[in-house]
Amino acid sequence: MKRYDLIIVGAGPSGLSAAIEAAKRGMKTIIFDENEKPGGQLFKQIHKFFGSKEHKAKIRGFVIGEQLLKEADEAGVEVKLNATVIGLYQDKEVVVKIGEEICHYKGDSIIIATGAAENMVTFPGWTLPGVIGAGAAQTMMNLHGVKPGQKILMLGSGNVGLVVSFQLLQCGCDVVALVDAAPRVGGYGVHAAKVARTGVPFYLSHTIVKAEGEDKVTGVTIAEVDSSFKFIPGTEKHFDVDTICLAVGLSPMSQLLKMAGCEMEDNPKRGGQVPICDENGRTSIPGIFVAGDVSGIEEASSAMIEGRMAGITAAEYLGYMDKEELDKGMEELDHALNGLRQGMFAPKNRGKKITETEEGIPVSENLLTKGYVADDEIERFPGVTHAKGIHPVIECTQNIPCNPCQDACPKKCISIGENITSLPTVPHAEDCINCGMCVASCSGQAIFLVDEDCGDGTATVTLPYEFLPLPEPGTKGVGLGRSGQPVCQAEVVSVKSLKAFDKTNLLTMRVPKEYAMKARFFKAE
Amino acid sequence: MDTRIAVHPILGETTKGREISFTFDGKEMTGYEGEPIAAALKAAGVMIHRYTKKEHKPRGIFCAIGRCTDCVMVVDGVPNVRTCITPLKEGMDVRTQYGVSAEPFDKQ
Amino acid sequence: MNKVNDRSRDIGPFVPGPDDDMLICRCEEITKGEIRKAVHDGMWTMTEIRRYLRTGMGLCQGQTCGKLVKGIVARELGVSPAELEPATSRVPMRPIEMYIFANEAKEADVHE
Amino acid sequence: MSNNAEIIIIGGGIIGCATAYYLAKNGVKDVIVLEGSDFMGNGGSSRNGGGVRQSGRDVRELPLVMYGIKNLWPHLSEELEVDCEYHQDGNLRLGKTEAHKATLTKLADNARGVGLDVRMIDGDEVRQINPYLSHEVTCASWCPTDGHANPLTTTLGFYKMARQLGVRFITGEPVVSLGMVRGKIRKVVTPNNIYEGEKVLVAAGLDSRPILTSVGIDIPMTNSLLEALVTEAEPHMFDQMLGTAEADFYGHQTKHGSFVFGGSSGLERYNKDNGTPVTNSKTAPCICRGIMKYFPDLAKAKIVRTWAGWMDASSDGVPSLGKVDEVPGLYVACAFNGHGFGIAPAAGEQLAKLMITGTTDISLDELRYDRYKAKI
Repeated sequence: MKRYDLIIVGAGPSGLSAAIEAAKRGMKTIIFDENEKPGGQLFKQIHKFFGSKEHKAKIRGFVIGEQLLKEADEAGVEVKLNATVIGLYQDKEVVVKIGEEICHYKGDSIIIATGAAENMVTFPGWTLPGVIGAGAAQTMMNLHGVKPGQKILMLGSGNVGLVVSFQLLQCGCDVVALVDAAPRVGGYGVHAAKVARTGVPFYLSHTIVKAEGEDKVTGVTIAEVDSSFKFIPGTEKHFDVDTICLAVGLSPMSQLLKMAGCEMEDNPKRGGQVPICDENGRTSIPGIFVAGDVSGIEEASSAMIEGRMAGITAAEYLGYMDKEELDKGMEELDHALNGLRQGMFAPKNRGKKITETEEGIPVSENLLTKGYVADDEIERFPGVTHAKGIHPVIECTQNIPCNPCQDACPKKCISIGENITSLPTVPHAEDCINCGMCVASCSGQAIFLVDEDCGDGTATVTLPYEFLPLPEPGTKGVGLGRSGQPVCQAEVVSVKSLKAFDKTNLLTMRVPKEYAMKARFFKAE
Repeated sequence: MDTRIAVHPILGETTKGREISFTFDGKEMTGYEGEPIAAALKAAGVMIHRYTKKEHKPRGIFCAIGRCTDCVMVVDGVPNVRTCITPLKEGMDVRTQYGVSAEPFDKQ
Repeated sequence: MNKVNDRSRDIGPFVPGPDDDMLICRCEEITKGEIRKAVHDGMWTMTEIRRYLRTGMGLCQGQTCGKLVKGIVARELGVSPAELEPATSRVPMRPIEMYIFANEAKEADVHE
Repeated sequence: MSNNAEIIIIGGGIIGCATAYYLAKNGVKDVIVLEGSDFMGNGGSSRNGGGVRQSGRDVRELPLVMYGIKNLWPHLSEELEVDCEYHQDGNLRLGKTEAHKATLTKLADNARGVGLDVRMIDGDEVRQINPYLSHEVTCASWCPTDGHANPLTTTLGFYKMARQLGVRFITGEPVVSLGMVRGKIRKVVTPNNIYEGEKVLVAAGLDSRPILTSVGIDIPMTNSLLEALVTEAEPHMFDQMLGTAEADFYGHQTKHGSFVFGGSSGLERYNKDNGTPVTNSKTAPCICRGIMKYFPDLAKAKIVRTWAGWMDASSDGVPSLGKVDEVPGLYVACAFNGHGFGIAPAAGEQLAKLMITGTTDISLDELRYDRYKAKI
């Protein structure tokens, strides 16, 4: 039987990362993935990632995927696509469907990196054509270039719901509402804010009453729910939609591990049925390891680190690395992983209501319930500064592990400091040279360059703009507030699209000066 | 209804295989070679892929990654083909699936 | 270690619910009411529910409804869903045509 | 709750559940059924191919299964209030060679001797009955009163009804040993509990052997890890139950439309398990190749699930069923040799009758637990 030092199932961020580490240590490594393209979910992630440099922050997901693939290729990893692992048998035998054959492989070690599957939620009409998973929407628009629908309602305000809503807007769909039964937005505030400012209304403490339509979705009714998630009569709202998108969480796809006989547990903190494993990814069966979402739902950035951990652990298991080197590697990776697991959204804070930032600033309640920071809340955050001339206004209001902005500014105007989750401050706002690097570097699209007073009663606001068509200078329109509501007249002054901005265009609009701190999006008339 | 994304602000121009023709319930349609059958149908505005066996209810794309199997159709005479992960080929005969057959229920 | 489970324990009577006709298993078209009723018929494990009703035995093999069914069964039994073991995972992980399953590659048998 | 009952049944498979049901139906409701695993009907009862057939069986067990097919199976769905999916559309036991023909002819002749309607037919007649069968098939035995049913709903149906009638079922209670008190069976010991009963039935499949050994009874049995698989639902093709002369392939199309097939790789005696019945990577492909030889049309049908189950095999291929004379109060029902499903309702009904009245309608003498003799 064909034998490998290491067989990895799943060529997503964790699988590829594991393969790179293992192959670098000389292990004969093969990855199987059932998809036509490698990279797992990375290739559907078109937004810039959070984190620090080590976590590939501010690089778009699909680009990270390409980088990992290149690294894996250089390290000598064999990546087999369209290769469906149909079974994991005793003695680490992997049976794979490749083309019209099934092939038997033996692995001296195995890493399962199969990722996660979407959760579902039921409501009358949930089986109608037009009700789709958020993953389905991403697959259709970002992989196959087809819009999932025209008028769409999104259920779920976690990062997936928020990110996919934004992606839907980017490909030209109309997102009529973002709905969540929870009373607070589940995902990053900055993701919510960039959706809200385009005019998408948020309905927290709401859920779907029913999907309407005979043969396909033609509408949806939502209603408010009380604290025990029961509908409140009289609060129904109807929307004409052709598509309802469900983003209600993920569950580890751990069936192969169960099949192999690994000890499993149902761990709600890790998203469901997961193998019992240590932090290196060792399961109860020696030589079978796990990495990524299959062992607990987290972000792709964490999955990559976990993959590296499992990769070196497998290398040590088979004697390609000594214990000391493993410990050293683990220590570094542990540090990186811990960096990501800090802040308000850290796994340890899941389900907790946080009322203050690490700096002791009350969090924006409006952000949590409506998706945007209210005008009367914004000034209390340290990145929101005022200075003469053009200067950055950083509307980053939650402690998340992300710091590219502080390195982006060539003039060192912006500071986050040692603690990666600290809110950015702008100690040297007056040094701003209007280069726009900070705006383009912010994965949360939360940085604006504002000239509060141009001297003629107007102000200019430069904002990140990732939509088509790009408005021409001189285009007249309205400035939308953080809520997405029109607040003033606006005219496009310039649109900058530099290579260094990596597809985040910088749109500068002129608004009446009293709206300098209010207008945050431009809509052509 | 323009369902295909011609140019994407981040991904740029969508690259596709060559344009080919196939049939859906006998009707001539076009799509791009190699894209999932479901994508071609979606672009053509087809939402209903099948009607269920027990309740005869319509179903369409749900997961789009080959897991849920809701999008199955009869393709070249073979029932239960997951159209979201099966590449489109020239001349394919794609049919709405009724239960496990391409014959509407009243003819089964 | 198996857990002693006395199937005569009183879980209360079956009370029809307003959403009993909600479809849960999309492949096999099994409703919430059928699942709840099965629990009262003595099907207290995911394995028994699956064997009794066919939930999760369709083309998708329970990948869509598994968690939903578990939640319904747990609620009916008055336990946490985490206490219920999911039904066994079986080969093949994805449906596979018989002629392909039958076609074992020679190439992979070559010793290297 | 008390751990005492009039009757304790060890094994929550179809035999244990059916016996419990017929006991309760006949007024004996003070019964406890102990199941070792976490699931009811978790052994062969849920893993077999669903055959409800008489043809192909040893004449010693034929009267019992014929009795069941005549008297119990036809109204079992109504009785258990589940759809047992019972189909009585005949069984084709297929042959491809002269040797197969000889085997089948002998089986058929013997069966006719005890009154079963079964006859040999040629390949053409086989294909008149089932036009999908390939030309490799040259002969078959044909028994029109055979059929198939759904083992899952039938087994769980017996459990459900018995439970409804007041039988107590406890899962996760693997029996470690039995104990006698004053010359009679009395105690049933599990890792955490001791149960006591006037009468005890051991119907625990392969596990019956170590349990019985604790009171000095040894039934020679061995195990074999058999495998089966099921396809997606397909348009309706045929209703017969199928088997082969070599017993290396069997199956049917279910009401759901899927095909359930079992088969053999030749390695089942030697395949290992990990404490649970696990499938072997070589078996399913072999079963698929086997199926396609019989049914070329099924080549594109998709397999959605494979599974394995232990068979409790005895040296002469028929079960041990009835009273254990040397241990008063003890009864056995085991070693059904992979075809216990079809016979289960009759076995359960007659065991219940035996335990209540001391007699049976069908003689179980040929199935005594102590019949095993050396060959010379």
